[in-house]
Amino acid sequence: MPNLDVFRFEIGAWLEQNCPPEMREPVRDDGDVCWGGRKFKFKSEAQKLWLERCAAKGFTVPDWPKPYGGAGMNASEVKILREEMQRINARPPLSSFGIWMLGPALLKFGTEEQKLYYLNQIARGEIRWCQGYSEPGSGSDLVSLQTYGEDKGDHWVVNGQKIWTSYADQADWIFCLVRTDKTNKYQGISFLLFDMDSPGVTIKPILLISGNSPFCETFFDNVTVPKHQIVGELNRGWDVAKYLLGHEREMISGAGGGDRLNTIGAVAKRNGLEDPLLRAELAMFDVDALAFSALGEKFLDEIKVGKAHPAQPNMIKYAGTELNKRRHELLMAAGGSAALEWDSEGSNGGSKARTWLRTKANSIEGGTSEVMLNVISKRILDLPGA
Amino acid sequence: MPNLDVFRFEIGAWLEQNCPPEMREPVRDDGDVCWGGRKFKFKSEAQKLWLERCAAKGFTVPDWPKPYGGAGMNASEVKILREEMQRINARPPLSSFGIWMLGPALLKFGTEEQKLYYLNQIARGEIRWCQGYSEPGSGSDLVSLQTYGEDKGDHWVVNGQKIWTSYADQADWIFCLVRTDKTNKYQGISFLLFDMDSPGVTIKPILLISGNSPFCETFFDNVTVPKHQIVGELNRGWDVAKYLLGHEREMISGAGGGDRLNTIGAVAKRNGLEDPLLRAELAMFDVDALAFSALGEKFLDEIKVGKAHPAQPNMIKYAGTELNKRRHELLMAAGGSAALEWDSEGSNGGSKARTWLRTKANSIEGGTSEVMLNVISKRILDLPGA
Amino acid sequence: MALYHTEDQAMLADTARQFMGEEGAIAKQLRHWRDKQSMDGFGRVLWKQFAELGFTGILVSEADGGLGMGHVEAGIVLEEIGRNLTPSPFLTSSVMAATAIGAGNDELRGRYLPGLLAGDSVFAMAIDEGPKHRPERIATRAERAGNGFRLAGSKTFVVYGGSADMLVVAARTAGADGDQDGITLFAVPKDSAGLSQDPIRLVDSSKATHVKLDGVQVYDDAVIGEVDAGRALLNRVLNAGRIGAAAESVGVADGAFDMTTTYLKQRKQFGKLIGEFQALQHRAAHLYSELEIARASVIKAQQLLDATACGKPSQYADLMVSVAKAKVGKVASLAVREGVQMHAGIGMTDEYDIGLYMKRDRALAEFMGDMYYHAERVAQFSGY
Amino acid sequence: MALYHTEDQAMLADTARQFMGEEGAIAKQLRHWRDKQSMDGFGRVLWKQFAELGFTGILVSEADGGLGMGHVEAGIVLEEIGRNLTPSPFLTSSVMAATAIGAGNDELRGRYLPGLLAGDSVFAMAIDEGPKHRPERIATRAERAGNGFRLAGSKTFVVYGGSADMLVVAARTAGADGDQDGITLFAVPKDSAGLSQDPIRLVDSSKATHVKLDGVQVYDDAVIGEVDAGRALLNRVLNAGRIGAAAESVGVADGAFDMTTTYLKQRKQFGKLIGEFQALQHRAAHLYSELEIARASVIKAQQLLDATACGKPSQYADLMVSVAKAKVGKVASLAVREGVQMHAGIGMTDEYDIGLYMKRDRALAEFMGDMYYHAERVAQFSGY
Repeated sequence: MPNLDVFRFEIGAWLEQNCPPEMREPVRDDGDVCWGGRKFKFKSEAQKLWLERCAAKGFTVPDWPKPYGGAGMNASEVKILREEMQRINARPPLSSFGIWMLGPALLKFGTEEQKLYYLNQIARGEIRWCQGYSEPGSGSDLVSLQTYGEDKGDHWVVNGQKIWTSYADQADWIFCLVRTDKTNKYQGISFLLFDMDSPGVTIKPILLISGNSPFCETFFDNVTVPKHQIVGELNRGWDVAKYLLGHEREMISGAGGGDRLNTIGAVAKRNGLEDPLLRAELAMFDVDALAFSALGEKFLDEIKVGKAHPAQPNMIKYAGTELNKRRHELLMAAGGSAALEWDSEGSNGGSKARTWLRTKANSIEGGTSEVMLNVISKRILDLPGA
Repeated sequence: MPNLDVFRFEIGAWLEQNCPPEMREPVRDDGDVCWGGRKFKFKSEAQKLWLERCAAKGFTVPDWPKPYGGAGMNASEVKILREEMQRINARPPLSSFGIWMLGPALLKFGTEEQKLYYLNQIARGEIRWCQGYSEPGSGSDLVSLQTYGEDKGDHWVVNGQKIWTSYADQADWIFCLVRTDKTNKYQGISFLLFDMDSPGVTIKPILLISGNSPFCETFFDNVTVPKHQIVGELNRGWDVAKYLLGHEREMISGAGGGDRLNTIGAVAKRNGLEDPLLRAELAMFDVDALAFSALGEKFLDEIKVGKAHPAQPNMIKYAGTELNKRRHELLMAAGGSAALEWDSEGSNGGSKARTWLRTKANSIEGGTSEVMLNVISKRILDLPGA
Repeated sequence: MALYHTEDQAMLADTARQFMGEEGAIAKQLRHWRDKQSMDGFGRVLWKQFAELGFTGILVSEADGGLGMGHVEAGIVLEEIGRNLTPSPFLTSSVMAATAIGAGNDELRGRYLPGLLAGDSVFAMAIDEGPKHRPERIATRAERAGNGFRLAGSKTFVVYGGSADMLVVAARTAGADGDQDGITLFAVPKDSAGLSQDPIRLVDSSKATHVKLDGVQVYDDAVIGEVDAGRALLNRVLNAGRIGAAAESVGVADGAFDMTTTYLKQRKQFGKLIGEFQALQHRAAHLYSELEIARASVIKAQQLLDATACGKPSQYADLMVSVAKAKVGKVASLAVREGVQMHAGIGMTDEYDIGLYMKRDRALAEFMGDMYYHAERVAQFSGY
Repeated sequence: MALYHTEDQAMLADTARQFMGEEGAIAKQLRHWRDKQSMDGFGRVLWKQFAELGFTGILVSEADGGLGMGHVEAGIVLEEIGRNLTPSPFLTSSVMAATAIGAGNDELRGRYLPGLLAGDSVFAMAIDEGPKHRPERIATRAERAGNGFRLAGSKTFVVYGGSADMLVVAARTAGADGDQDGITLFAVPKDSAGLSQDPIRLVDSSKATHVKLDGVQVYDDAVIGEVDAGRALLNRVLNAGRIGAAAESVGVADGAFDMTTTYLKQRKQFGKLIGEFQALQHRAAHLYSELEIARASVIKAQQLLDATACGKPSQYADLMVSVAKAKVGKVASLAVREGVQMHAGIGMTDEYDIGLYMKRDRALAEFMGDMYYHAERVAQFSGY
């Protein structure tokens, strides 16, 4: 494929010329990640420049069509872009729920106006999105949600409460499941978009066991949402949400992969690894992690050609998140008492312990492991009554 | 307690004088176990003598009352007898389902006539018993059983089929659950005793994956059972069966205990143990096994003073059988290709592999692990709907 | 000895359970001192109450004014501490340091035990020297100097070191790092010149320090037990700390398990109580079984230690201490992980207590050797 | 290379699945030969059919009359063999021995490959020397003698050794037991003087032997590859055997899993299909996930081996082969254990096939190194 070789050369050359040296350093903490949005403070001029340059080329969403802010690349081209970025250690120019979750749903369910309007802003990192799914009392059980949008002709008036809204305090807009028909449990929910600065929206961060607050409680008190801000059909928001959850599960599941050059045992070794039984556990883990990374690769290959079972992301999400939890249990054990430090000189703000605690949410957010196993039982194994 | 010291001295002296030297050798295979019964062939004169001497003293069932063939010992005395027998490595004079299972049920539910008649024969090893509970189609679900006893005035006529009847082909009598009321699922089952030589009883051994046939299918075709051969009340056989299952679970659960002087790692070491990761697994297993043996000890202590939860045997059965299966998985791994031998010189008739396969039944017979977990959920944890 | 509590022990358990459930409750102690960012990390008033109830004297001989009880009784208190996540220096002072000091001469015991018994003093243990527990190798050196010794080295994970009046330091007076012999225990007052401590708050909000010993001069009267022959005493102290930590972990696991089964009976999803879901029932039942086994291993080890307390060391007791610490380490970790997962979202919030159990479990798992360390010892004791 | 089968590979899979499902079915092969107490333990007619379908030539180069395919294709056949528990010398002869012989000179290839391709010959591998797989240490010696070598030593777990026309023997021509260098592979005809075999039936009803080499004289033409420098070739042969056994295990696990999920949909207890019980559903779903991961690791390793087949050895390929063998070992064992447990009573009977899967899994797990051996290699490759 000579064309792809030329393409690789061109991409490589562009990256060399345009990626600032500071953006080729490893990401050290969350401040190094560019999340975009109205409230985002760039950490450096280089971070801002890198986003702008990539957005101008469509490289923040390379597989999206050009009219929507993408570069219109096919799967092979995207892979080359990714490989070339890895080669020079370039940081991702933009991380965003808009790209990972809402974007794919809009591409599938949005109107042409919505696509042009929202996708371009997402691609340029101008809107940061949060997700309004869970409610108190309905964690895994999304269809029981209560937040209600009353029909007022050209708009809805939304009242209710969401929980586990990721970074709601930093988000500009929300994509939100709202009940629009109280008589139909499954087909009475719509998928609405609205501005978090709308009157009546209140946000309260939730303090987590990790000491951070990545999630919020979000309250809606007579929030007005114009009718054109619905995605998909009225009362069929569940279809959009399920499609989007699939993407979320793929994303979260990515966390479990093993890096073949950097097995957990090799990491632990750097701090000394004298317990033979801990070493044994690490080796057993590395087998699982390396095998899982082959699964991840296989899944990406299969999905490109439509060979993957549509429920496969649930399996990957389950296995990947459980693996990641185990990884951090073992890293804590390998770190010993030093990893217990929460607040001390030299513990980098207790980062090991906080990360460990953070991973416990992996198997809860985006569908619990139990729900994933239910889905596998039903949709893949076709077990009775599942 | 000076009395007990005297008691210990007397017991010790009797054992020294009466236990033949051949009966102080370790049990090497099932032929060395004395099961008693009409069909039993003693392997040696010493085996026969040892049974007769112990039976005469009531030592085959030391805690049973003297009129029923026991020695009327209290718990402390039984413990001393056991310890003294262990001290000289004496083999148990008699092993029998009559002692472990039916006996305790008869002591609780039997009439005085039944006790005098059956218990004495059990104590002397004259009747070998088998258990007729499971039926095809009702494995864990005992209440769905179909074998039916039709009331004919002074006797029942029993028709039906049992499965998993342990050693039915070697047994003299059966204790059997039989439906005597078709209108009441739970309270329509009676607990009957009858002779396996009765006309209409047919026995067909089941070949197992281990290559042995410890279980049979048993067919009843118009078998006559006199009315006085019922244990407990009519249609309340379930109470007797449940009581007896508790004893069976205790017995099976005993299999999982770890011997502190003989950890599995120490056993494996004798054949060389060069894989550090296998060694690690053995160490983790030995922790579990040694901790489990503490539980067994604690349970026996507690049961003596009525402190144990009545459903605790289910837990011990679950944990002990799962542990024993794991033990033999590890022994197979430690044994390597030599343990795979089924039929060869030097593999002792494939005993390692056959024993390994045999252990797989531990978590099925006497109530599956799944049923044990259900019982714990319901009776100990009081979980809803369990 | 039967493997359950005697009547006296059952009474002590009732007292401890009631006291800790009221005075030592999570909101009253752990959250209170944590949110205050307290320097001690525990309450001095509560510590006095421990003394008033006699808890501080459980492992102190009656001749020295204590109760002369054993590890079973200390474990009873620790289990309630674990259940309520009550921060206190009980384990380090009243269990480990008391075991060490109890082996000292009359003068040393007279110097330290009254303060301990009265709940006025706090003692800390300076044993570990790296991130993992490895007391077979001690590099901190104490060299003869003047009328005593000069100590040099560094110690890690010194729990409540910052609040302690005195630190029990394991140091090498002879031989090389890995030698069995040549160990001596020292009672080093907190304000000794050359002793410095870096304060740390741990994941469970307890406090610890890194200790530097930069030529700390102590006199002969600081020696606890015999010079060069302190390994046996150190092992007794370690056994006390290990089985104590295991007992506390049983309480932690039990507390987490109780919270979780309660939640299973309250929380509804998909129109059912989540405790009705058989997959969760079986996981809960399995966890229950494991907890019972862990609990049995702890009381077995406690009784063995008590049976040999002042006599010769018993390898069976050593073995069962490691079995118990390893088993509890494994099971308590399962209990808190299942606890958080079954609580799902709210389990991740600081507002709910289940996450606090997970944090405390992690610190206890590491304290005095984790399951890998102790399972390794089991293998070595068994000759493989 | 995408991690799924190409169209050609998918066609091969269809052929293999249909053929093995019909001709290689359990009742027709495994049970038949087992119940006959057959000396071979497999069917010679079936072996000819393997040849007719070209299976025997998958790893033989086109120049030598084979198909010149790779480990992915060999794995496709092996997976179907596993699913049907079909006894055959395919893994030892057509995968391992073929890899060895393929590296021999023209004369040697000409001597052995036609018989292999035609399904007339059977070859066996004599590598292990003790109950555990440990090919880093080879003690069997081959000393220069006359126009060749004299072999002395013993070999274990020589699968189908009794049926083999020739044994590929790994022996030491120089150095000490644990040396990397000094290994040579020899093609030793079955009827060589001094070669004796003790026959064994294994738990899975397959046949193997213990081999004694008591001064067996071979000539220079028995050497496969280079003298003293056979380690690299041996590693290629081992990789072929390991990934082959892993592929077969995936088939075994898959077969057991299919039987089990089918049973879950048929068997009733307590008035419900047992597949309705959530606890069993979750265990089945977990097992499914693990199986998918194991399968992915196998195809990844196969592709890496094929990419480096005739070129330089790749440590990444070696690593992934061990990852796959270890992962499959773990998962297939879980699959057969869950299979037997979920079948409950009937799972214990010889009449039902699920127990046969458990037996075959056990033998495959041991063959060419178990999960402990391979996880250890993963650790060593990773530098810890």
